[in-house]
Amino acid sequence: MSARKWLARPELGVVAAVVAAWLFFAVTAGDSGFLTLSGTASYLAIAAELGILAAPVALLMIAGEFDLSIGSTMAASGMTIALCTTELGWPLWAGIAAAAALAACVGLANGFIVTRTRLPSFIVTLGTLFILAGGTIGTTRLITGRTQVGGLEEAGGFGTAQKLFAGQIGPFSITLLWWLGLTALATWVLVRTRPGNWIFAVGGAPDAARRLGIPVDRVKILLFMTTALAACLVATFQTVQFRGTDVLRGTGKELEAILAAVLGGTLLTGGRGSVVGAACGALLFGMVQQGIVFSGVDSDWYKVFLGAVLILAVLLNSSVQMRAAEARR
Amino acid sequence: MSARKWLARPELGVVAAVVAAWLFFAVTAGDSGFLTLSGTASYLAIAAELGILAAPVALLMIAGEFDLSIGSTMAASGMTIALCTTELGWPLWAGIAAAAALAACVGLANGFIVTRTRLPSFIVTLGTLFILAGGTIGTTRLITGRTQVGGLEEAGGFGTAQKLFAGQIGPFSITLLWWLGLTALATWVLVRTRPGNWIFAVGGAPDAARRLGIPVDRVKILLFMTTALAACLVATFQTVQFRGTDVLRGTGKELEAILAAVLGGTLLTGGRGSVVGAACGALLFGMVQQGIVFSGVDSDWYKVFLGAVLILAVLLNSSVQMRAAEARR
Amino acid sequence: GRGERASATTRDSSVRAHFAVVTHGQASDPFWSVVKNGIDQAAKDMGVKVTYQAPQTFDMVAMSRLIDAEVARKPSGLIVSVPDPSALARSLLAARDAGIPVISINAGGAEARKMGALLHIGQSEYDAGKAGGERMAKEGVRHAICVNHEVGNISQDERCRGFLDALEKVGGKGRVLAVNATSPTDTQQKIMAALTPDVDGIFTLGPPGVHPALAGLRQANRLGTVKVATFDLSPDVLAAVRDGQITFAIDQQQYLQGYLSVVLLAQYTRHGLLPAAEAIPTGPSFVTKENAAAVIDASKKGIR
Amino acid sequence: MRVYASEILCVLGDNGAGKSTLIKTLSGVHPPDEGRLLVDGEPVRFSSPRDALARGIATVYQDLAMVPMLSVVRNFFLGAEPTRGVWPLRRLDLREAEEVVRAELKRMGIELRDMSAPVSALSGGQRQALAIARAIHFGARVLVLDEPTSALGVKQAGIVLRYVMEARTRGCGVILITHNPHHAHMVGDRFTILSRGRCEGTFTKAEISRDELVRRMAGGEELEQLQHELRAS
Amino acid sequence: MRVYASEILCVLGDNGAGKSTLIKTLSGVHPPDEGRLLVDGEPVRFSSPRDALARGIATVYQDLAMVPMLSVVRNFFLGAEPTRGVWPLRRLDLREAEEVVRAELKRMGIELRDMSAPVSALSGGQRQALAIARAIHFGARVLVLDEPTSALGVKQAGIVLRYVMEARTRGCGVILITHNPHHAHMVGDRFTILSRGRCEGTFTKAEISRDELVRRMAGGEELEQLQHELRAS
Ligand SMILES: Nc1ncnc2c1ncn2[C@@H]1O[C@H](COP(=O)(O)OP(=O)(O)OP(=O)(O)O)[C@@H](O)[C@H]1O
Ligand SMILES: Nc1ncnc2c1ncn2[C@@H]1O[C@H](COP(=O)(O)OP(=O)(O)OP(=O)(O)O)[C@@H](O)[C@H]1O
Ligand SMILES: [Mg+2]
Ligand SMILES: [Mg+2]
Repeated sequence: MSARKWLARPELGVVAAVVAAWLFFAVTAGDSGFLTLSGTASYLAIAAELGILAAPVALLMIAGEFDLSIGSTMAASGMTIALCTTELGWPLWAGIAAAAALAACVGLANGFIVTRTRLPSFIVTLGTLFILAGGTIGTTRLITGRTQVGGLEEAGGFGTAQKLFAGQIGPFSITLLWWLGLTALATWVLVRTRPGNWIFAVGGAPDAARRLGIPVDRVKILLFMTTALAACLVATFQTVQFRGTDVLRGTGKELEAILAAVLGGTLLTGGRGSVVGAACGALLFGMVQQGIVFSGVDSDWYKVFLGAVLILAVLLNSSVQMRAAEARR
Repeated sequence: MSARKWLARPELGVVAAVVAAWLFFAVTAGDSGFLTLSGTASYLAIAAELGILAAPVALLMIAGEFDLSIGSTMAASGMTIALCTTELGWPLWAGIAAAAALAACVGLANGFIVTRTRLPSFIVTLGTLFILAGGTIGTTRLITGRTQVGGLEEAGGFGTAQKLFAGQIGPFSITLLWWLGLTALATWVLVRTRPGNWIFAVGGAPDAARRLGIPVDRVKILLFMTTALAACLVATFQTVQFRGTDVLRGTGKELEAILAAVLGGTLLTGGRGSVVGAACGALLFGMVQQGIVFSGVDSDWYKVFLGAVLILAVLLNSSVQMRAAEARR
Repeated sequence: GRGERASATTRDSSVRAHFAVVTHGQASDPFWSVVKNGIDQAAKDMGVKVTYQAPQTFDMVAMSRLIDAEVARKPSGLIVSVPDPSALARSLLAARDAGIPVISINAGGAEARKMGALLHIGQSEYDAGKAGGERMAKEGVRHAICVNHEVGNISQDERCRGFLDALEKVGGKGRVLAVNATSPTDTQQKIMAALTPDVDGIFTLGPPGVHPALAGLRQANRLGTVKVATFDLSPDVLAAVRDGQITFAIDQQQYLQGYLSVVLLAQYTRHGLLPAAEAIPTGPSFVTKENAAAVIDASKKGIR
Repeated sequence: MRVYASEILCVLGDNGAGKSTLIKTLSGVHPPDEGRLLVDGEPVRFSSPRDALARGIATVYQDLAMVPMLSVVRNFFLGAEPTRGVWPLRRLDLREAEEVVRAELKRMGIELRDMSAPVSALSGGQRQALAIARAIHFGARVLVLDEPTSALGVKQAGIVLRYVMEARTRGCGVILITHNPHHAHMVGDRFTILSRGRCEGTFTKAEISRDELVRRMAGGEELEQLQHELRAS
Repeated sequence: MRVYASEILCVLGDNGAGKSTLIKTLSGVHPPDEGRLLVDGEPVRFSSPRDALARGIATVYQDLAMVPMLSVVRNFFLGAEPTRGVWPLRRLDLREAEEVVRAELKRMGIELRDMSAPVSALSGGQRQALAIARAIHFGARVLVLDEPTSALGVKQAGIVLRYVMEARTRGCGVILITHNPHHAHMVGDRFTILSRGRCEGTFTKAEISRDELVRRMAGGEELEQLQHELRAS
């Protein structure tokens, strides 16, 4: 690819913002561990989980829909794993399979309702969010009388699962590998396959897509299932690593994932976006979050910095893009 | 207006949903106080505050922008009133004026950043949300060492303010009158004045609006200021009525207001919507929320019902609209 | 006054009594989950009907509206937590004026009594935090992190405030670390980022903080050298206390707050009986290595 | 109304006569309220444009059915992308696609600097040419064109008309909607005139002269008066 | 390039020649990279379309600049709504507005059932007619039309051309962009030919014949060959 084409990439801005944030924290918090290996590992671990959610969320948003239910899908999936293993005595892998099946059903239901009724997905998935969150709380308390379930390490197959979902490679979490792999896969699907082409069309001009014979509804349903399965995967990471789960796991992750996607240049109105951008958005978010802690800002003022750094990052992002657009002409 | 025109109104669906929700709770929770005057007053009080937020939020959404910062604007405004009166010893009215000035500045800043940088308002106002929320916590703790401030009743002018902002008319809260008045005003502005026409154009076809000489940026900035001032007004209600405030007041109100607007038929992508619809959306939300409490559903399962009723209401809403659209032809 | 009102409410005791509970914490919160278990058990034991309500977030306005709705349903008794007396005053006075007997639990105390509450069952969060701080100080901790998973929630803020005050008294210092209760990964990484070499103690406000704290220490190889203590119990917490990873856990015995409030309200509405005390303290009690194993079973059942 | 293979049916009518609506019914966007649709003599009911495409009916809509933010190449092949490799490694064959598009556009006399530029950067006429090239490329049996020449210059319009005739030669049926009776008469075999949603009759080329066609479209005498006025002023 | 009052300047050029871009520069949508813009002899720099409008330059864009979800009446008056009452009670005068629109559309030979229907329900031609009616109604001194007749039938096109001539009679300068050299030659006083973003020369009506114009637009001999082919087949 020529230099001009690289300049035209939508991710350029967010990459610049990531570099700027890194430099900022390297200067302000460099001596308190931000630059160490374990410091780097700490924000990468946050970015990895968020990034795994943000990739399918970006695809869904490019196709013009939202999924607000991924946070509570995480809670429901994690609790399914925990309950199946501790209460029913299933091996861990069976629990994970059950959770994945549940997540797939949730995604299917979301997609089905959205495409059939043409209701805004914002509302439909908000409804699913409530139903799943409430269902998780109600079921868990009914069965265990508590809101936390632990003791997963006694389940069969925990050892292998731990290596796969919660292992460490040096100081780095294995989720990093998952993140890289899934980002590469999602990027490939988006820019190099037919379904990827359709995703852009479905979000950019739904009527045109329909007239050209693209199975708009099927594309959307599959994307809703993908976001739900990604939520289940992240829930699996957390449940295995922390050997248990609670009913509030994942609350608010949906907004973080949307934020990461938008930071990475995905349009809220659909039709444009990139998976690599979403990954960079997740990295930026994780770096800012951890960087503030490293720089020792008082908890009371934490959010002020988060907000300010966010706005500055996006400003930098957009000004770089504008420069690039001018250079292109 | 003819019957055909009434059928064509976008609010028809949400009105039907409100009626259905009322009937549902009248049957399931009628004997436990839902139908009493005080029961009615209790959901109307919730709907009134939400509705006052939802009206300007609907206008802003019609113009194609979001404001996620109204929740923390509420916290900041309320705390400004409380700190000015209890710490600085100002009379209550001066505190309210200071809060309004703060809110206007927040709105101005939001609007200015969004229109100047062309960044998505979702991100910009999320940044403002963090900054304001953190700033409120930090400042309050710095000054008072606590997160709650009370004792407003000792401030000068509290009596009149209480009549105006927190009075009762029989069992009903005076905020109901404010709601009705502001909804009528916003409706009039939207459908009967030039700026109202511009709001639709700005959201529906921004390029066309710009080419026709509509001051797109000014319209948006004013709308951001309106949402912030509405947040300040609601914060004033709450601060005066509860004689104090805390730093978390208003958290999540931004999403409830957007939800109310969308329930009332406002498009997330801008260009279409109605203030009366948003008011009905707020009424529906308040009624459902309180109705579930009246029907004595266990709190473990509360959210399941909330989600289910939401989806059902929107389904009814859209099917009524479809019928109406068919009848029109 | 008390006797009169009692006789007024005993009259309709032939109908099945209905109590309403409104607190500032949802049953999805592990702490309040135990409170609710106590309530549900007492409802079964006493043969009364109890509903439990709480706002979605720490929201005093929403909470007062919930109390209003419950008062409109005319319950035979009301159990409330009162974290912000001035904000809830109007609703509580309305309950009193409607002749509904009120018991405050968890938070409230004297302030709630002024607004007509018959009795308070619970502990002072500040005092409990302070007791925790004193005990940590005794263990030799001087530089501590107070992990707050709900900044702005007055109960949690008070716990950290008491803890830090106690630590300061012995010349130590501490820092509040705000974390996200719903994401253990984020919480763990944040704790690790705040874990500078001089830190020798971590005080968490509940299980959402303590598991990530342990995982972080394990990963940083400082498990054992950094002392960990926490509020509130769970089977995992107790196992960690038993194994010596956690120095102690502060228990409010909040099950009693739920259980006793319903029992006492039932006795009061039926027979006009009421303990001759203004407050029944339920905590703080400390769970340490010695007694941890004994309460694990209770914790598994959601009683502790 | 009928279209046979190897013939061009022109549909003419006033603005708002229902031409675009008719097209949308034919191509499966809207289901018809009444009336039947016969393909090869058997009645069909298209439930989606995909069905119509599968029957070999390709359409150029008046609003072109383009995705503004996608590139020229991707728009051209949208819904029928060429792929290579086998699942799960099946991927777009972008190089081949680009060559096809470049060739097709060149045949229409249009050369683009950058095939990966988004369609929104093209001029109105370039966009229309792209849509037509796409339909012709994929139009297996019936080609439906809604005002294909309206945004085109004389040269491109001429090229499009030549294409239309080429399609007929290849045995394809063409439904051409146009406002330009000159164009219509030049290439059409039969002519259907629509007015306010009703069919006003179908004529073969032998039955109707160009002037008659112009007059009918313009609403009879009115036009003559107009032309008179225009000359006079 | 100059436009005087009371004359019609036609701009002709191939697809993608830069006609729409030129128009957008003239009307203040894009600032020009180079070159100057003179109004009444003094150089101006429009920073927004509002400035251009204030100078009396009204434009019909090729993509029409309509808000699809707003009603016909509201689109017509968008940005220049008639009001009555005094602030703060100043409100839209919808009744008067509706009458004006009805009258203007009637003059163009278009009658709509429901003036409060959204513009998105109109046909392509009706929409274009509305945009033209709007520009003519508000076009104080210079009227800029980008392909006004392309989506119109013979009758409506005739009406539009008559309007354009009427505007000239009223002392208005008109810039007309069109692909139809017949239309252009019928009404234009001077002709500018654009090609690949450059001006290829301006001619008065006396200097250039219709056939010459057609040929130039089509790229010289190529067209003749084409017409020949079309005839032949
Ligand atoms: N002077 C110029 N220099 C460089 N590029 C130009 C110039 N004018 C126009 N362009 C580019 O040419 C492309 C098409 O321009 P435009 O839309 O103005 O064509 P047009 O003449 O209106 O064509 P049509 O008749 O098909 O509508 C645009 O991408 C534009 O950026
Ligand atoms: N058969 C019909 N019966 C009733 N209404 C119709 C019918 N056909 C079309 N209409 C209506 O007429 C309006 C314009 O139709 P359409 O867009 O098809 O016009 P058109 O012939 O394509 O015009 P143009 O040449 O200007 O594009 C639409 O609102 C459509 O709903
Ligand atoms: Mg048409
Ligand atoms: Mg053009």
